[in-house]
Amino acid sequence: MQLSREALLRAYRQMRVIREFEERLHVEIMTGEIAGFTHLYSGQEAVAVGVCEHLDHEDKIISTHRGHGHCLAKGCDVGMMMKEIWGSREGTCKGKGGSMHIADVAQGMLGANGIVGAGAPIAVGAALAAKLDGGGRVSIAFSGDGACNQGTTFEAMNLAVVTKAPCIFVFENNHYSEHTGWKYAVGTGSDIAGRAEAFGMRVWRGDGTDFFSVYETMRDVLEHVRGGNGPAAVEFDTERFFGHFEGDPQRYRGKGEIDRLRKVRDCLTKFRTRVTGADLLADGDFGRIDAEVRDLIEKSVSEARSAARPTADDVLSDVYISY
Amino acid sequence: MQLSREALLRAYRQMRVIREFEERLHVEIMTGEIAGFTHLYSGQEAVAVGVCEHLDHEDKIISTHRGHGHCLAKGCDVGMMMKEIWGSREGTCKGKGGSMHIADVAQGMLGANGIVGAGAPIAVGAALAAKLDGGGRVSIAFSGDGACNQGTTFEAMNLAVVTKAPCIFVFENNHYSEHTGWKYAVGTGSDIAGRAEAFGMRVWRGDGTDFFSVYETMRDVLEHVRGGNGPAAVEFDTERFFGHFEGDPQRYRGKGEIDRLRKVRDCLTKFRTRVTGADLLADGDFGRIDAEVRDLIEKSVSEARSAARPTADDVLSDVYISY
Amino acid sequence: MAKMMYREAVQNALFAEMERDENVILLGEDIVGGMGTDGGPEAIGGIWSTSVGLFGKFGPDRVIDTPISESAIIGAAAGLALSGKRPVAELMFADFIGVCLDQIWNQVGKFRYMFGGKTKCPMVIRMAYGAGFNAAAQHSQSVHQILTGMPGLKVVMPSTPADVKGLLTQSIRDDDPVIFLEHKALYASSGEVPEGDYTIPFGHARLARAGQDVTIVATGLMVGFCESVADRLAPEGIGCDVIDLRTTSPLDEEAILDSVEVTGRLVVVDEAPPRCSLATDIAALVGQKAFASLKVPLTMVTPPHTPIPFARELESAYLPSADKIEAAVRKIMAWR
Amino acid sequence: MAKMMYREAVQNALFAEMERDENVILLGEDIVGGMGTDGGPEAIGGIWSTSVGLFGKFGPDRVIDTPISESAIIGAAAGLALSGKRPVAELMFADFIGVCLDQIWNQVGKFRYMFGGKTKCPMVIRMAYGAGFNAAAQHSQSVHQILTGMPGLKVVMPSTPADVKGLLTQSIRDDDPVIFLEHKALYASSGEVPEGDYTIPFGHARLARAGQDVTIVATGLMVGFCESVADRLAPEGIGCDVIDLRTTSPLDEEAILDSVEVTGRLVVVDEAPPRCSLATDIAALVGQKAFASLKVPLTMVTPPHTPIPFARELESAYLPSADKIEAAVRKIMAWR
Ligand SMILES: Cc1ncc(C[n+]2csc(CCOP(=O)(O)OP(=O)(O)O)c2C)c(N)n1
Ligand SMILES: Cc1ncc(C[n+]2csc(CCOP(=O)(O)OP(=O)(O)O)c2C)c(N)n1
Ligand SMILES: [Mg+2]
Ligand SMILES: [Mg+2]
Repeated sequence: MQLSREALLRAYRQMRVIREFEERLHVEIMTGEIAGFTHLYSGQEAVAVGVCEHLDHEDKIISTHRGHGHCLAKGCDVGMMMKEIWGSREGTCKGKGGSMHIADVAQGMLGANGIVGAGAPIAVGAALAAKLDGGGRVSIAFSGDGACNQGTTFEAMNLAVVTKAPCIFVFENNHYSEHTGWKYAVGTGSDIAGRAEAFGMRVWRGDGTDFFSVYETMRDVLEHVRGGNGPAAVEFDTERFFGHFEGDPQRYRGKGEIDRLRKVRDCLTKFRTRVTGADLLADGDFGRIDAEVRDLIEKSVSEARSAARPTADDVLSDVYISY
Repeated sequence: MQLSREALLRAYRQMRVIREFEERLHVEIMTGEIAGFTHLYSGQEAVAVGVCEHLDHEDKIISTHRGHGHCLAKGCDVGMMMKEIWGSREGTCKGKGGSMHIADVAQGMLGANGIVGAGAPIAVGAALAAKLDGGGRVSIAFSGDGACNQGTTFEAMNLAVVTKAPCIFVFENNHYSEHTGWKYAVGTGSDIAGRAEAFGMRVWRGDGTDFFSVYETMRDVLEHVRGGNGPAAVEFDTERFFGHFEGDPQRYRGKGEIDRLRKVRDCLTKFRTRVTGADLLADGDFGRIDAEVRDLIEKSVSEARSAARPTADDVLSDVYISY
Repeated sequence: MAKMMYREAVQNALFAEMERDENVILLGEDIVGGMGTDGGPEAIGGIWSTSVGLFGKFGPDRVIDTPISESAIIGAAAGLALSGKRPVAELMFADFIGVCLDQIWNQVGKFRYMFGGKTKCPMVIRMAYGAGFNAAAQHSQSVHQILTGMPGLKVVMPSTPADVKGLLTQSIRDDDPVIFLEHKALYASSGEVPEGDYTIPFGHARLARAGQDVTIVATGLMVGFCESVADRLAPEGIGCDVIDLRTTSPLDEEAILDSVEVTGRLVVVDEAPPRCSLATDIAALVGQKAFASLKVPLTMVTPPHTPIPFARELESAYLPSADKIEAAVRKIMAWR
Repeated sequence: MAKMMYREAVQNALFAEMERDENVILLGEDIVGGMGTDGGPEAIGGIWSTSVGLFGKFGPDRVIDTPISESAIIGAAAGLALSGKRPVAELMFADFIGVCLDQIWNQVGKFRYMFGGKTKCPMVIRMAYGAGFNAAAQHSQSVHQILTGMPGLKVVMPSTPADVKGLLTQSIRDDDPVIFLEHKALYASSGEVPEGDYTIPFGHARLARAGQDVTIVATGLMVGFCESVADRLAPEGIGCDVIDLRTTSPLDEEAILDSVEVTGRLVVVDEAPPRCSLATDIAALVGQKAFASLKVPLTMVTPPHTPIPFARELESAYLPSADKIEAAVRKIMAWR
């Protein structure tokens, strides 16, 4: 572990922001104030943060329906995201996109995406642009254990290999696609990375509930891909703490499964244990960040609640640049 | 080689019918009499015949744009096919389908198909029907080295594995998808079967210019799949003697490539050499079949030429059963 | 008669047809739920609860949960249909036709024609369509205009639980490929459904309200809006014929034309975007075949030419509503 | 002015724009040809010969030959566009939108809106459409009706080499996603093309023939048929305004409405199937906005509601033709 104190603080803070954002939404959604379908990222924070801590705004990522974590980790503004989820005109997408379509292209965040598997081909294009521009930039497609079965994901992997695009396929295996287990839906049983490897690229595997595992794995992956060796794939084994979407009765979960996961597979707990164990950060550091983040989220929610609402005219704008 | 004399005669005859059919079309097309796009199967006969000699009409196959060989091998009527290609009302599809859409569902031939990669998912469905019905029937999707990169083909393989469908993916690697080499377009370089294997099924490989290699490989594949072990894939290395479509200038071919292929990779020559070498059939047997087949094709062409033409009213029928 | 919800009517028709005919096979994502999980199968019965109990009753060979791969789902259904089965595939959201349109459009819809009428492909593709849940641009769309334009497909759009039952039963028994569009915002609506086995023939519209002044043509969720407009205007002496098309392909041209011949006024209400749509289709039909009866301009009430926005205010501004329909009717009643 | 073929005008515009702007990138299947073969690259330059010489000039980073995977092609183009490039993707046959519609419809066409207007996606998707080659049901289709109905896309349908050049140049420079539809049966047609750099703005129709009696609206291959009908009828004193739309989205409503206000008669000619089509779109537009000028029923000349058949006799019977258009014009001239 060669991370500086600052880097550790930052990583923890990023994960905590995502966790707090999602846990708060889980509560707020029950009040009925928030519209639409929302898919929470709690439990998977180590993946988004462990990946994005290696990137800056010139690297691109593209996300999924479960996009909040990736957006936050890639630098989207917390307050504007919350406003977007509330449907405000001041939100990231002026209230037109909502939870499933938050994007900040200037930050290299090419969008959450409501269509499973749609992101991977787009990431290949962003990688081709990076290749054209030189400079070792990469593009990353986040996909789930469900999305890995979609034809578009396979096509994207083959195209990336053929064009030697600096594209990284990050598979977050949280063991479920909606209400279905990955052991059923992925024909290769428990092996997503192995299938990717057969497409002709190097693959890695890591523990997606352990920030350090993700971070260190990604260091190797990025070295490989930034070095001009074409695409790569990584499978991170991780956990989803909430239902598929908010409202999911989760009858498919094993008895006590979520309690157990929250106990032994929580990336925040793991991080804290490891880092305090190694005397790198102290309890006070965590406490301070936790409080700060709670305030940040509190503020973002109260601002979102009172932020300007869109008006009927707003429906008509932003379809075309010129028409 | 445990084939009876009858089986050998039949196999040779089937391959010869396909060859003669295609070589004759190659000539006829140049006269401008035949409309539409035509893709010839010459060179790949050993695959269609080596596969289909194991099947009867209760087993299903689905083909590609390069469908004549599969249709003939699966038992479609030569005369009606020729009429179809000529656009006659008496053709297999009443002149509505043409070369790219010849089908005979009653024979278990679910159609040539103009969309690359469309066949594989359909074959999975036919395999699921076979599984439901019991009785060890199978369904076979023929695909090319180009089609193997299409998302639908990948999805089909995964779905077949997940549902344990008795589906066989036969990849005919003739080294070209249109004008592009498979080494470029298949990210895994020369390995199509290996990628299929990573989807979680057993795979085989064979020489697609050698009837006996195909036939014997398929015996094993079919034993596996009919035995209820789920899907399988096979890659046959084969050759395309003509252009991608009739009219293709073939500038992508190496110098003298086709002459060489016709000399050393012709499945008919190979068959004859091997079978006469082993004293199983005599020159006279081949001569007789060749003459017979020439007559058959001659007759089919002359009949197609004078067969009834469709009329404007025919446009409107066969869209729906009831409307 | 039994009172049931629209979604229950779907389940009910599926159940009855599966019991009646062992060739009826369901497939789709999460139509069972819980495959390969510790909670075990039948965790959900379809995200719209339209297949609840079917896996338990008919087992894994007839209720097939699939990976996320819509092209493979529709293709597999096509292969089943060509092999003598009667598959009912579920697409979950109509918006997902984008990832499997080839199978619907170029395969299923064309087999019979391309193969010279020598085969049939009896299958149903069910999908949930429509706005009203703030599900934004990729989970709220109406797609009937796209599919109605494709020869070889039949397109069904029930607006009531009773119609769901009769039309879905017909769809499953029909020998042609049928697109069955279920409106998300209607799933929880309820109504009387006749007991037992019945079918509603395709191409026969339902007269939801009768009147002499304006013909209003609608489908799905829009029908209810039009009915309430008719009810609002009736006391003022403005009589609306509200025609619920039930199926857009085949289309009950006669019902529309007969009505317009009486009223001389047409308002088409459509939830899809306005260009090359069912609204333009009906308007053009009337402008071609009932021109002489027309007293006022053809009128369409549709969303604007934009994707579907997320926020509540935006989605309501986007969608046709009873108020907008009423305004359109009043406008043509006042024409000239 | 230089005389050139429609297909040469495509190549010419691509070449000029690639030279002018290094962000212009081409991708598609066999747009180079010969990758990974002994014959080597640039074996074909696109199966329509529309990218001949471009690989040699601009190299493999800017002219990217792809495997057969249309969703990946369009998705990659989208990713390039979001990253500041100006990709031009080729689909080879318009019929292949079926395997990649999601990327066109739900991604490319909606990014700007879903992302609140904060990004742009400047890309062109070229595809060859249309019948005339007896290529049957899966290789002959017109798809403009499907794509015109999708907000966020612009749809361009040039009918002459000069328009190809000006409209393709505009398409590449345009900041919105553009569908560029090239009619197969026009590739070998020739015409005068202005020298040098020029663009044709979107949403401005071309008056191909001027007349006072009937407004004929058409696109692509149909335009020529309509022109010959106008020429046939002119000596009889029947004057036809032939409006070549050039772009169907945006649509030049004004040109159509202004013309119908004079003629009072509309014939829309469309190569696509008749339901929910551009023909119904134009007819509905006129029936809504120029009703008072209309003297006769709206008239559409389209193929029947069937897939496209193979045989020569069948395909000709299927397609609109000058004779069918002429008959339609005569019929409305004789109305009442
Ligand atoms: C093309 C498409 N098919 C189906 C869906 C519905 N859907 C949304 S999320 C999801 C499951 C995705 O699973 P996974 O990829 O594992 O991501 P996770 O939800 O676990 O983050 C499904 C089936 C969709 N949005 N798009
Ligand atoms: C979806 C789709 N994309 C592209 C094409 C155009 N096309 C027809 S055949 C072909 C090449 C197919 O190559 P392969 O699968 O190797 O089959 P082969 O021609 O060698 O038999 C292509 C690109 C098509 N018909 N459908
Ligand atoms: Mg998952
Ligand atoms: Mg090939």
